[in-house]
Amino acid sequence: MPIGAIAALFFFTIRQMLRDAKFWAVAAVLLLPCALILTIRYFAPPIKSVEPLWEFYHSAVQFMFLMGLLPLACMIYGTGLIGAEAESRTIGYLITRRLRRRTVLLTKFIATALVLAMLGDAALAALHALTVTGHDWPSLAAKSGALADWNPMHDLTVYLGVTALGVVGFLAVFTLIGLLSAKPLALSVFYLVVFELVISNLPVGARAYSLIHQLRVTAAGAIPRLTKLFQLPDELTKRLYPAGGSGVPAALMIVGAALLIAFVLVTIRELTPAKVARD
Amino acid sequence: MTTASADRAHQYQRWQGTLGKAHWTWPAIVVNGVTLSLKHAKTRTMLLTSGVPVLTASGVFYVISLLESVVGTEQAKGLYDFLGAILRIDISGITRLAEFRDVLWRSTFLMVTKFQMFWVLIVVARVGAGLIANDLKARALPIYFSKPVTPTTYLLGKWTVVASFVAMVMLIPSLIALGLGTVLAGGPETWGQVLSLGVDVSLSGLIVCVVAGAAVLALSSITSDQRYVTVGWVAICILPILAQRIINESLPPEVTTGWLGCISLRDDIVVLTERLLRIRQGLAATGLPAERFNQALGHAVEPAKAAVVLGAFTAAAIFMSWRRVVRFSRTAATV
Amino acid sequence: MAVIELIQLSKWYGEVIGLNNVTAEIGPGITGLLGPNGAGKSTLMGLATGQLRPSKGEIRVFGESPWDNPRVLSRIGYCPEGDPFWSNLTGYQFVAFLAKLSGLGGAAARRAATEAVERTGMSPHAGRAIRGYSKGMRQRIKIAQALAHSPELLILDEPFTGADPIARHDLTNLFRDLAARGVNILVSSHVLHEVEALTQQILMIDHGRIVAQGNVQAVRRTLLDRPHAIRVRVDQPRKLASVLAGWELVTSVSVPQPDTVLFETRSPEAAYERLTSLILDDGLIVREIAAADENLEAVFGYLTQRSAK
Amino acid sequence: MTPILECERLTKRYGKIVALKGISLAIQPGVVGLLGPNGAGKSTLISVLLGQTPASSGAATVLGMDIRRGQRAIRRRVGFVPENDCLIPGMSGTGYVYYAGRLAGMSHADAMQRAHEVLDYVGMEEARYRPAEQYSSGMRQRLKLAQALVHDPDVLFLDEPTNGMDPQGRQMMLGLIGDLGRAGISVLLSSHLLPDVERVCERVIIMGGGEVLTEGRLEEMNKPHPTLYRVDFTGDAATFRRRLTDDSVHVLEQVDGGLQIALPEEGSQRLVLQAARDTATLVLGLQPKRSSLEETFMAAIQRQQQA
Repeated sequence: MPIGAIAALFFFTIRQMLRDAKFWAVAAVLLLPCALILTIRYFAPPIKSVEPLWEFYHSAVQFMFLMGLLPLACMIYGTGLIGAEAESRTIGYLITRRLRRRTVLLTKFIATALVLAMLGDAALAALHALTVTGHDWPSLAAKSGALADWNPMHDLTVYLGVTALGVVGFLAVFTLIGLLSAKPLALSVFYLVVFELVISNLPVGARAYSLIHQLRVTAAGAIPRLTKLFQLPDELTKRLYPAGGSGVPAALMIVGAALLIAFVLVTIRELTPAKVARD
Repeated sequence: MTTASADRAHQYQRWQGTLGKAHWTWPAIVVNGVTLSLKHAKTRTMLLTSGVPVLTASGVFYVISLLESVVGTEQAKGLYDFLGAILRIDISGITRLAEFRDVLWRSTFLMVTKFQMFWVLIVVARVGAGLIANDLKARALPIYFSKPVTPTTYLLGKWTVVASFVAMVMLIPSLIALGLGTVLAGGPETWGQVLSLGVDVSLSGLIVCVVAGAAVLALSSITSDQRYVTVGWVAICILPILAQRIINESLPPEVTTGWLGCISLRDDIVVLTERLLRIRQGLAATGLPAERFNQALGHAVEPAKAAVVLGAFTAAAIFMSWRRVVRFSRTAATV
Repeated sequence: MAVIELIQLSKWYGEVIGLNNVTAEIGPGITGLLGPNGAGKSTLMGLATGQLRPSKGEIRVFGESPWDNPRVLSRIGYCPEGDPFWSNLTGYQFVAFLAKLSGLGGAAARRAATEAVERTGMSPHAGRAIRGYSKGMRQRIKIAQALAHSPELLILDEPFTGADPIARHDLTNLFRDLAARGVNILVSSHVLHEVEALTQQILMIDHGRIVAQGNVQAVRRTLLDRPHAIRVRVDQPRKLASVLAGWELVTSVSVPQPDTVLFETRSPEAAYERLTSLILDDGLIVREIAAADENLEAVFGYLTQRSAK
Repeated sequence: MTPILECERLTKRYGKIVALKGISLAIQPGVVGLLGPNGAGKSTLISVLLGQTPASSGAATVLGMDIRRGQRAIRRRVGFVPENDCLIPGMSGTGYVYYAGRLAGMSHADAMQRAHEVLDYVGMEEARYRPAEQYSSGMRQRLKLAQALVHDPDVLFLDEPTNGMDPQGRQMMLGLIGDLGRAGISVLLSSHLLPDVERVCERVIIMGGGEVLTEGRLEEMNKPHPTLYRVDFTGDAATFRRRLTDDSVHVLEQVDGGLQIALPEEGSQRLVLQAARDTATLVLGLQPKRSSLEETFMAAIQRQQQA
């Protein structure tokens, strides 16, 4: 196993990612919720109890961050993992060397996932800090019933893990999409709408195939009260979001399947676009 | 005396014509941009389908005129509900419809403008995103700047391409609907009212052309990859709308009618259109209780503030694209 | 033993033909791959570096298929056509990274990169970002990354495009030096005097078919039906031309410039002999005698015109 | 004849790098070669003269018009063929040249008629109606030349017109350029391919490191040497050499398949032929040593590097 070559490609991918303007555009998009929260806290009248804060925090993380911005960031990077190099024709340098094609793909995937996970967690932490800190906590807790004992730090640690899992999951799926079609944008939007919007809300077994559902199961497993947010009838909630339950194994299965297919595709297909000129 | 020489065609012949003034090349840029876009079948179908909802407006005008002729009878009930559903103005039981016609027509156009925003988003993304980006990617700028074309002429030409497509989506179908409506519904006495409505509709259409054109050109001049421009354009249009919704829900009204209410371009344009079509005054003048029509109106933001935000944004976009194009013309366009 | 073997190799993209049923062996040393634009040169190089898959037939490099095969690929140095770069990297970083990617350790990669940059004359520019490089500098840094990991086979796609005479001069010496030390080189080009300076061993492709292979002179001789052209600069061209027109072994005579006679013959040896005695007997003052089409350009022209018929 | 182009201490700096170091130059009408290694400042000079890049200091006029104030007027009478491809995607050859004409200020009718005229001239047959992306590099080069000629310029700037083209394409392109020169259009041809410059240019300006190193008519730079010759022959080398030295023809060096010799005095080539006939050696070639443009070029560059 050419460890030196793998390490070189790993750190090269990270350095190129951080140097590219695309990274800072994606970072800005991930930090949008924070800007929103800042404006709202500045202008809003002081809150009287924990409930509105709890609801705003979890809906911002669940619906805006995990379901919206994170998949978008993973789409931009996932579809371009191989496509970007092929388009700039620099892919030729990477696949005519010491590393097999699948190793190139895996190394770039892990490097990209690492950077995106850290970026996602940083954005999440910023969101957390801007929402939760700066309140007169004891007086709020006194006036809020069941949520008085809410420990935001515990929820943050859970969400940091869920975000990382989300990044790995979405990036794997979009890497596969990038290899499946020359126009990955259309296919990605189709996947997001069908899997992450429609199927994830159907009361049917197919939910398991949606990453968002698995992320919710993982979060709900560690934060039981979270299910209140999904407004589902009780017996359905218990079946779908069991306390202590976890979507990690199912999510990792999706990741594994996506990567395996991607390995096969990257091995059998020509990645260098052929330049054809005819008289 | 014919100078018959075999390879006459292959001899280089000088040309004695005269070249026009340099500034008059921007129409050529417009014609070129429009024809190139219209070559794509998808763009053509998109343009056709985008006109349909506006033509339904003339259908609404016809229903209004029908209601006037049959007011007080049994059928009126059905027509009231129909108009109420579409215009979200509850006018059931009103008999003196003649004075209402003007405000009802204006409300129809407001509804149409809100709906057409969606089409503007798509059509401008399709035809506008690549206008400068593709020139950069194909390194075609030397063609423009080795000829006596100035950056301003270049930008004016490219902007007019976007403006003409936005006009095809908003302006022209609206004027057609207006024409159809007057033929179907109004007699000669309504022409004065129709003329002023036509002017207001054109003005609001123009605003959309200016803002959309400037925004997409600024984005298109940043990168040579058209896909990033499309994503950027969709983001500029949609994200602020979501943010505005959240702010409107979680902040008190006295804040959200001020500067904080003008975050999204779409909402600003709707506010300006309401002001231009004088809908708020029109509905208030009818004497109907407020709750009957406030659903038809957007969030009550001061139009002046919305206009300032739009103006500032457009000026910034124009300045940015102008600076980028001047830089491209300076460095033989290597991005 | 052949370095690259093509066995009934075909490659097409949709209905456009890249290579058409080609069987050949590219041996050790420097081989010039020649052909007009779009003839199939880049296709062959893409197949040899495992970036393209054969549509039919097989290609073997060092005896194995290069597709996704590090054992073979790590022994190859590939210089692609065009300008594929991560343009934010400096020249040195670009070469060092790719050296590491070829399995060299950190220190070894740095040394190899410095040496490769030095040998391609890019040391003064290695510290700057590739974005600011001129076309010639980009060519040289591309060649540097191809030879940094001291491969046994160099596959160079149009290495001289955009290189100025000095750069070409140095690169030609560099390639000759590498070949002398046992490195096999397959260099494609359509600027013929560049290839001529490098090697006599050529493989000519046109419209995806091999039109000629072997030593230039040998290929030249096979084209016997094509007359040899001889150019003579003399003080009385008209006189010489009229005499030459009388010889039946001369197929055509012309006076392109006021002091030059150009004629074609099927049997060059006899023509040269009679020409020498003619000049001496008639007391003409000759300033120059030269074969007008021995070099590649002419050979190339004949071959591609032949195959175009 | 008034020069088509004059520069007075023209300088151009990109940050620390000085691309043009105070160039003073006057170019007479005709086909002129601008020769120099990569990074010598050729493209920068053309870009400054076209007004695409502002000069840092110094002055220059093209066809008598100042490059700062008369920029648009200059571009109406100058055609430019850029080095890289500059096609507009989705346009046919005819549409592209027509559009270039319109951008130059021509009316619809003039532009359409003239587009077909120049396309005939560059030999673009039916392909002119196909989208230009499908053209081979040779055809693209011809299309670029057509777009530069559409408004009938008096001066044509060509940046590496034959770079990356195969022999047929290069011969065609050089033929067209030569023909333009004869039709009275002045051509400034910037290239690093010496054979091409040798074949088509009357005068050459050699640039290096942002300066003009030498300039002059091509014949002077390319004069055949009166007495130094190279003889290609078949037959017994030793006897031939001995016979040559006996006839006081000085043999300098044996090279593969021939000899470098020095004739005793000009015009004595007969001695070589005589020696050959007497020693049954067949002379295949007798060529004077020409200080080829390449040597002049290399010498100019070396002199500049030492200075």
